[in-house]
Amino acid sequence: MIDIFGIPIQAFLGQILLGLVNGSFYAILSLGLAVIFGLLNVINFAHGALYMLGAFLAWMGMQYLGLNYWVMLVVAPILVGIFGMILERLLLRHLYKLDHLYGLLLTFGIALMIEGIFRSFYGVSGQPYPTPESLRGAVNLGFMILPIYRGWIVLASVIVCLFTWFMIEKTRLGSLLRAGTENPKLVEAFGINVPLMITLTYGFGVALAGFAGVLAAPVLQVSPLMGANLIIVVFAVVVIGGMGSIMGSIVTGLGLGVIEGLTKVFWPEASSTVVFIIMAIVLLLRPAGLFGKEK
Amino acid sequence: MTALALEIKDLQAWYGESHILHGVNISIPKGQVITLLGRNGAGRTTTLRALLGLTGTRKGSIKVHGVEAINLPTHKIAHLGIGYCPEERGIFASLSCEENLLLPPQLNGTTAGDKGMSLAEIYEMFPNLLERRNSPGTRLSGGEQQMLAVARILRTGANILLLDEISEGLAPVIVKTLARMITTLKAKGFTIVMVEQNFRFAAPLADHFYVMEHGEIVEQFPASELAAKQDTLHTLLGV
Amino acid sequence: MGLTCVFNHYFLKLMHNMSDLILETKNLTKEFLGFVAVNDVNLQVQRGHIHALIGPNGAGKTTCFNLLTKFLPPTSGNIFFNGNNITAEKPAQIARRGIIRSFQISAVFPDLTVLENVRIGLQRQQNNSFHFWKSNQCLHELDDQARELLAEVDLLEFENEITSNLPYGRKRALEIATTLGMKPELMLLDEPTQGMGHEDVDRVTQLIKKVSAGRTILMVEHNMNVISSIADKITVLARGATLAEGNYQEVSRNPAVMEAYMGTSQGELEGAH
Amino acid sequence: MNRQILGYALFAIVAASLPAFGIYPIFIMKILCYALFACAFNLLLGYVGLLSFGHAAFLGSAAYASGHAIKVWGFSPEMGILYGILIAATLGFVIGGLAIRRSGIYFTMITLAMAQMVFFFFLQAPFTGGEDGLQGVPRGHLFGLLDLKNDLNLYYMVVGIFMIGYFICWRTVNSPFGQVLKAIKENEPRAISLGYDVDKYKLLAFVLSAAIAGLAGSTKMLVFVSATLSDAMWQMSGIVVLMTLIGGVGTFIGPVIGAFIVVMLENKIGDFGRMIADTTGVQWFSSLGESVTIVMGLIFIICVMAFRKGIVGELAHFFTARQSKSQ
Amino acid sequence: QEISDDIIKIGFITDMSGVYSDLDGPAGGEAIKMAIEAAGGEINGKKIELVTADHQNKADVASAKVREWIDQGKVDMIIGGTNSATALASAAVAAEKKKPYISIGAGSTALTTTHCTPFTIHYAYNTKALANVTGSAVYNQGGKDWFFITADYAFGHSLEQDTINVVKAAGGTIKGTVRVPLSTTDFSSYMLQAQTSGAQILGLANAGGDFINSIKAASEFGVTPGMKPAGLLVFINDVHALGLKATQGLYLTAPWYWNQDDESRAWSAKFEERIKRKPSFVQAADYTAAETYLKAVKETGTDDGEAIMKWFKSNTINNFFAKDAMVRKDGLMIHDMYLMQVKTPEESKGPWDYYNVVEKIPGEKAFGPESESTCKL
Ligand SMILES: Nc1ncnc2c1ncn2[C@@H]1O[C@H](COP(=O)(O)OP(=O)(O)OP(=O)(O)O)[C@@H](O)[C@H]1O
Ligand SMILES: Nc1ncnc2c1ncn2[C@@H]1O[C@H](COP(=O)(O)OP(=O)(O)OP(=O)(O)O)[C@@H](O)[C@H]1O
Ligand SMILES: [Mg+2]
Ligand SMILES: [Mg+2]
Repeated sequence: MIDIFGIPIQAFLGQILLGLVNGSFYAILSLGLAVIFGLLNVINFAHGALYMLGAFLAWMGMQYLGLNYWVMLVVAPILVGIFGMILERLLLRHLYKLDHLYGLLLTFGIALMIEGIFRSFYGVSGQPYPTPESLRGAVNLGFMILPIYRGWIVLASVIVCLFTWFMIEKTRLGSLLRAGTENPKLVEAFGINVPLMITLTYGFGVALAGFAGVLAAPVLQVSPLMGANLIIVVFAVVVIGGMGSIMGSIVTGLGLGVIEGLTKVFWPEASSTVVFIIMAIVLLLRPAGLFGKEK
Repeated sequence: MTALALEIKDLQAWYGESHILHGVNISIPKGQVITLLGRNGAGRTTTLRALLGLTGTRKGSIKVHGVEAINLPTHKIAHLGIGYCPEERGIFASLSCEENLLLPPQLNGTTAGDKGMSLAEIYEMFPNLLERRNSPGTRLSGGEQQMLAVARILRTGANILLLDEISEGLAPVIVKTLARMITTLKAKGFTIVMVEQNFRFAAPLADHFYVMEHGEIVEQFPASELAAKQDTLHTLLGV
Repeated sequence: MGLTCVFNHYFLKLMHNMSDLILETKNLTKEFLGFVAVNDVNLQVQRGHIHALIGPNGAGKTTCFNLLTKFLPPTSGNIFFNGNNITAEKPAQIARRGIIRSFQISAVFPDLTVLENVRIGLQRQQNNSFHFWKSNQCLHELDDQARELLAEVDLLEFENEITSNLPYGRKRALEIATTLGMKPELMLLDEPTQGMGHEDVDRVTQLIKKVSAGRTILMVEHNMNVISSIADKITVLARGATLAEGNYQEVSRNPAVMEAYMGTSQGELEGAH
Repeated sequence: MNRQILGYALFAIVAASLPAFGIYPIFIMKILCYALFACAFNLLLGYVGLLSFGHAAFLGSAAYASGHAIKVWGFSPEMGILYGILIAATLGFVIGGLAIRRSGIYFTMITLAMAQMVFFFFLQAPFTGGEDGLQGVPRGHLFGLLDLKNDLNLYYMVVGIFMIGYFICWRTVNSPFGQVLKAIKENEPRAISLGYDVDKYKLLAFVLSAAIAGLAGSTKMLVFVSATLSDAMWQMSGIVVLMTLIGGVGTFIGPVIGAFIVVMLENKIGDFGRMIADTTGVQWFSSLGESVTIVMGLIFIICVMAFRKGIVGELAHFFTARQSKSQ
Repeated sequence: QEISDDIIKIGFITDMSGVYSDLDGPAGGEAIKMAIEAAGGEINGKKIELVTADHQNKADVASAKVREWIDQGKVDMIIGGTNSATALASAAVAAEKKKPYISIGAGSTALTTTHCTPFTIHYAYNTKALANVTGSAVYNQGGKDWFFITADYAFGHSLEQDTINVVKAAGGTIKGTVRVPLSTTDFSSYMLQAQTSGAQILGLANAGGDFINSIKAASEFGVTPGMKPAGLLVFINDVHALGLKATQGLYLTAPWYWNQDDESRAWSAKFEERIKRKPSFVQAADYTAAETYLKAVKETGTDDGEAIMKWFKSNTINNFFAKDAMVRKDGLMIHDMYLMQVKTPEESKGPWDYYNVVEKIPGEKAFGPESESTCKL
């Protein structure tokens, strides 16, 4: 058996892979945050709650309507997106002229409410969500037994991230979005309905969160607090990656997942803090984040 | 009397608290080319921006092809057939040259007649852009960026063009290209509002001149009176 | 050029360097991600002058100011104030040396009263600005001094008004009063008359003239009337670089300046573009 | 000034007599601790314009520090509190020093993340008791004289501490230093250009705020004889924002009123829900007590959307508006 | 001595909405209500009342609530539900105020050792009993090398330590432990560590939702066929949630099982009528504890804390939950424990028919002799 720093290589590789799974969630969530921050300049504190909402919708679909995982994997993000758009239209929209901090506070309030409502109906203990039939079981990778579903998480999130990246970097829609981030006023002067674009972007960003929620449902319990615990780490990821940078979010999300996974092996006590420590260091050295542009 | 493409009455505008435009009146018949002259800071750029609702508060009346636009959101105003080429060019750094070019949507507002130029026509007019089509927008030279900024709005089918200092910082040869382009556009029936420091560039092109000072129109005359107004112009603009 | 001439030239230059130059930049350059906003500028401001910085939009005037006050770090080059190299100092340090700036967009403290605005500036002399345990009653010692300054800019009657209620022109005047309170050796004014009505422009112009006594002023201004009436020396920037320098007569006849700044007015220039 | 003193005296008299009316002293002490915490927070948000989302770190660290000092090292209560303040201020110096390098949203996120780090530290450090918390800290005798086991004695001490803390906040704002803070808040670049090294001022304000938050934390620890993770959790940072927002950012009594409302809500909303459930017959309301967060979230949203000035701010605005109309 | 304030008021504080809410929670409250109803709602004309609260698994919430109840709410006795951290905090307050505190759902031995008080009764079980019974059963089945996944707070530490003592005393080895925060949902990384440790037994020193999640993760990552899980504290609700397929063969320790005798079945039927599911042993203990307390009040004629405590410590307790049980001086109630094994799906006759009783362990043996207690009372 080969050891790395006294840890068998199997365990090492295994933890890297698990880190990648967690990193997948970080990546999708921070991607959504980045998209939203880019165009709206709002730190979407409700992101975690909407992630939770996605998971719950999947669970409710199964519980009450008998809809299976694959249906909900499509439907739940759409519903979350629509919900987000309603939020944007009714509430967030009125705050753009004010200090960005109000956006943060508003979404914080929204997060509290959504979480509170689900708590009052379902308690904080999680609801189990079965792994879809077709993704049950595990493959033996030699160094570890990887449940197929975990592999699917990494695959699905990489696909979604790359798809989003492609949409934003390579399509006309994306060019509108990027241009809107740079100079929304001018884009509007070209005749583009920027307010609508903002609504849709917010919808899309939170739909990503919803998607992550559905992905997470079978591995984590579907619980009202699942988002609250995750969101702060994701914030840190966004800050490290560079606020608003798409590729930054994806790469940092996955990377930090892995680093966190490794910390669990080498220095378990620090595993929950390592992301914040990295954040502090990055901020000292590169205030705009690893991939962020200095403004 | 020909139909007015643009009719601005008593337009006032503010940036935050500073009151920049103090009641601007301009009427432009369809197909005319006019030039706004004035010193730095006279408020010409602000006039264009106010037309599109890009300033802070604004008051007064703006009719685009007879449609009142003072209360419309910016993107709707654009759909009335206005294309805007900003002073700072507004090339998007995160977009390639061609993406920049393709960015503004085709306007099919009520009165925007033309279909707009095709990409091929545009590349024909500005061969430089064809060459640089894949480089990031802000890597283009200043002149190329300027061309791009103008070319960008030609595709949209807008028939009222607001061109802010398009000749600024450009080599004579490009300025000539631009002059030719404006002549062509004029022939095609475009209505054009130019803001120019470069009087020599603007003089032969414009049908009508307006001179601004401190946010007001202080003088206006048709091209035919240009010679006669030399002295006035000199006192108003010259150092 | 005769030998004496050459000698005189150098002698004069030496003299300048020794005493008369309050501010000097050497090869000052600022790049933003490859874009050169200020390019190798050698600015020399003489003590006691009203020195105007003009140039087309985007010429780099505001950036220049930001460099001088260290709101932006220069990419290269040096800045000397009274012969001392201040290139490495922090904004607040620069201010304490006596270089006080105003901003292109009005810079007052909107929710404080007019009197308090001026006092903020004066307070620094008291050396108690970290004393969180002291009553702010002690600030009233500064009231008289503050009122004097307000009187100087005709704002005395507004002393207890909340600043945000003042008309725009008055705010600019207040800004100047606050700046004066710092007893600056060198005042940097960025477009002090921007956004003002005619009367305000005149008043502020006169005010600048008035306060220039005994100190040096470096100002950015678009309004040529203002410049022609008060500026002793003008530096023209274009595309980040110095284009011309001299008094109003010299500069206004300079064809390059006409070209860059006004565009051509037909009669005078040929051949360009 | 005289009116201030009068108001102060009035407050002292009312506060002193409350227990006589049968009001539960611990309840009021809790409000006072939170109120002090909110005042400390407001010192930053209201007077320097810095939104810290990590103030729980200071509350918690002081609570743990003084709890540990009193329980394990046998400190007297007053020394324990001082020690707590010292720790909170030191932590404030470190976190503040990092955070003030950036402004706006970034500042907020950094404070949040740093506080989260502190939280995890407390979760894992051996002396905090992890999830169990530090329980059963002896209250001891104040200056060796006053037995704080007696709720009433403790109550008067807490009222005293609150008044001192409140006074420090008030004094800070109304000091030469406070004047500079106001200037920085309103126009930071201008303050720099006038020669103020704003980072130093911000840092001092941050440390002061952390110290007073620490005072609140240590006091709260004495009241509940325990220090637990919930003191350091980010939700606590959210609550203090809420209290300040409800009461009125940048007003003096705002945070106090906000604290009162939030604590009332936390404690009484269950009864209120049960009342509604009884009258309307909708059973769901009876679980309202368990879902204080819904109500808090709702209040948050309402405050941000409609009452950005908070109760005190809106009232003040209303009265000045009426005054200027009548004039 | 009289009934204070002319009302007998019981306070019940537990996790009403968190990871432990299924095995105690609101249904535990209902069980106490059943006991009050069974007593006729009054004793000698004095009304019996119940107040309940959710401590959200937070020690500070629990202690503040208990303090307020006693100071303000005229509560005479506290029944503490799940979570040891909250129990330790509440017990301290109750003792300060001289009110009986009956701990039901909490397992930490600290309640009757290092943190014992004259007013604490540790009623249903403790980690030491669990460790003694399950630990030695698993060890005797050949489980010599252990790896622990431990809930990171009082209860988990205590359970882990007690089991380690048992295993080590028997000659086994500990290959490692990881401490996991309460309510963790993702156990994958810990499973990997368990796997690489090379131990035979996966000791799960956690409970409720945490236990469920770790069992799931273990089977997902292929840990379990290779390693054998030992659930150190397993409730019937957990087995219900996981299903027999995932849990069959698991050894566990419980003080009570609804299907163990007629008396228990009868009460459980009543409970099921109300709650629509079978009771966990905690809920049965809630009921019988309240029942016993009310009996104590009736017999002593007072709700005074010291008198009640004296009654408890000088009488044997007999009910369907515990036979011939005694409360020791340190507050620990000694009663019989059962080693159970989870049935296979084929063995089970239907929902909730989950356990085979393997062995009945006498209280003294399960909880250890009083001489081992470190309580200084
Ligand atoms: N965003 C802004 N905020 C505040 N004031 C502004 C802003 N933009 C321009 N101004 C001020 O408004 C006035 C008019 O500016 P404008 O840009 O319209 O001038 P202009 O006539 O276009 O001159 P030029 O383009 O040569 O600078 C100037 O005094 C300018 O400083
Ligand atoms: N932070 C920055 N990043 C990138 N480019 C900048 C930045 N600040 C200024 N510039 C650019 O530098 C050039 C000079 O700007 P500056 O504000 O100094 O011009 P100015 O001479 O003051 O013009 P105006 O008369 O319009 O105020 C402009 O092209 C501007 O876009
Ligand atoms: Mg400028
Ligand atoms: Mg009683």
